[in-house]
Amino acid sequence: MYYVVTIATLVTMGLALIRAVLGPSVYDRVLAVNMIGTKTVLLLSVIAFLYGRPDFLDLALAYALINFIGVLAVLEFFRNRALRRSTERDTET
Amino acid sequence: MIVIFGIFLLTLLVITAIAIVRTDNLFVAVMLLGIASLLIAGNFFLLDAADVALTEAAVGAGISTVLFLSALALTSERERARSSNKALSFTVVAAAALILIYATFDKPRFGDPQAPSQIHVAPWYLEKTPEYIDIPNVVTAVLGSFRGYDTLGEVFVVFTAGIGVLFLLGSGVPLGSLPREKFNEGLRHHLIPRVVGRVLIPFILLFGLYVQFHGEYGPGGGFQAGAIIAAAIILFALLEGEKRAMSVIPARALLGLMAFGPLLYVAVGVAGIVLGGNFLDYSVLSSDSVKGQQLGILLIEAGVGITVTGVLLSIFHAFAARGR
Amino acid sequence: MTMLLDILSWVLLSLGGLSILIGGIGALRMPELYTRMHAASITDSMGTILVLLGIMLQAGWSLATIKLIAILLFLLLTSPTSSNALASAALLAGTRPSEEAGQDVDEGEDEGEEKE
Amino acid sequence: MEFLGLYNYWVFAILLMIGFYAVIAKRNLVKKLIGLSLFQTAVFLLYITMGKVDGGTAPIFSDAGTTIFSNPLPQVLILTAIVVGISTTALGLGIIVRLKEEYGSIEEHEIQEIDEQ
Repeated sequence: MYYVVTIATLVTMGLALIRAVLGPSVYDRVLAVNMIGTKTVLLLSVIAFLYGRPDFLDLALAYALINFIGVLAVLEFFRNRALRRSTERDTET
Repeated sequence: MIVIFGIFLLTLLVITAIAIVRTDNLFVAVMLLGIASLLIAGNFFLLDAADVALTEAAVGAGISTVLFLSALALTSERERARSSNKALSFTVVAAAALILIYATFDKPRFGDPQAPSQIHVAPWYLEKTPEYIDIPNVVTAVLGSFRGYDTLGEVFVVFTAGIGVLFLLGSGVPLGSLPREKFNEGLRHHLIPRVVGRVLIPFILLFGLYVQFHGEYGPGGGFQAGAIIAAAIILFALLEGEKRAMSVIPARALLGLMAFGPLLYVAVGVAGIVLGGNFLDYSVLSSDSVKGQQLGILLIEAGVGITVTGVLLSIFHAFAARGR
Repeated sequence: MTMLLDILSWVLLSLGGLSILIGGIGALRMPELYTRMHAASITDSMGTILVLLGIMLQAGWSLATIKLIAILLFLLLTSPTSSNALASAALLAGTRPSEEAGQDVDEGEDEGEEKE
Repeated sequence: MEFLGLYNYWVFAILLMIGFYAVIAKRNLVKKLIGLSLFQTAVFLLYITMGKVDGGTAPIFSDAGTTIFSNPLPQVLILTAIVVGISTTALGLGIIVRLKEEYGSIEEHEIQEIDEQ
């Protein structure tokens, strides 16, 4: 039964990857990264049990904790870009 | 079955790599690189490399995306020119790929226990670790003790890279003359990420310490822990703004951390000489040689963790301070 | 008793796998960004809960279960937060949710620049 | 399943060459660095693949009593290489940021044109 979950997770990773490659907007790609991130957490926890080494759940825990730093960095990036554009416009007018 | 999972993940990885090369939007390329990191980490785990997967997780999930994005914010998001000499490059690359693939036919089959890489030094490590060091994680034992000299070199490379980034970006005039106040705020006005992030930071730090000190028993060690702790503080800097983060851990303290890690490592090595052994021979650190080995590994792992934290944070601050 | 737990955990695991799959299909097939985000994030959290609960029932009372609970808690905290951060980033750059989601909306990569 | 026994090595070769293509054919310096990261990833994959042993498990002793372990040595080498890799990538990014400040461009040929003037 672990196999079923693993296969579902892998297929979904594939689908999300197609979304990441197709785009069309950059946010779709960030969404796909995010999805693949949570899928990786699930994949790692399921495989830890599949291998019979549950002590390796640390890995999934690491991803669960620090995965969203990337998305926050994206938010910060766009916020800075918007600020920079608006200040550039202010200086022009 | 697991072999097929691995093959599927690797195929996804190749697709991602092709997409990375084809896109002319650098932001998209960075996002796809994040996906590639996730996929390769899953693959490392399937290939029995729990420690390596944890390192890839600690580095790839946050820090590398953050660094690339801050570099993009300072340069440009788009790739302007098309490729040069596309046909020629493609021919060269395709020819080299064919040669490499042809060469793989001489390689022993994947997972072959009789492969040359399996039968020479590895069994010795696996056999002697319980006797000499008596810790469950052989990877940590090899990293810290058997190949401690090698790791010392790696620590110095990390240290040097950190110093180099500080030389390049640590001083001089920042790029734009933008209102600094606004850019120093971070995500303070985004309530939800801020609240959740604040809840998470202590847990990430705790997890980092767990990885640091549990490295002898499970996957973990100084390299992973350093990256995780750095990620926690980068998260703080993203949420509360650069200024607050700098006041929590000032740049001077980071420099101290950067220098203290390698010093601690070398000091442990020299202590070995002083007590009558060889450089980086920990067995003389205690009256019981196994205890001495364990103490030595604990100390040098701490040195590694301190260095990696200091270097990664200094690099992050150097980039972040430049753009604002 | 063990068999009951087994059956329950298998049911949870397969439901979880199903929600994960639905989320993936939704993220691929939905017409525009915000609907895709909706499909992805809701089924994501549902799938996570179901799968991790299923594994927990298999693991029984051990250190692994505690770690699984931690993973579940952190995921439930972070994954909606990152969806929220992503949505606000998109909104900040000027991508508006489209009124007619049924139409084939082509969000150009530079759309933010025009609308700002 | 025998013919798939070399699949990891083929992926290594393809990935390595994709990264190499980005390094030699692209003119954008950030893109070159991204290509270099892919190149690194390919090398990591090669090492870890060589360390895998059939039916083995990660080289961490446990109470379960397994006796077959994968090779710890490649894992040690790659573990350190990942952290070294991100540090050196950061150094490269630092150089690119400085180039942008000096030349106003991160395209290789534009920088060369400015140099020739």
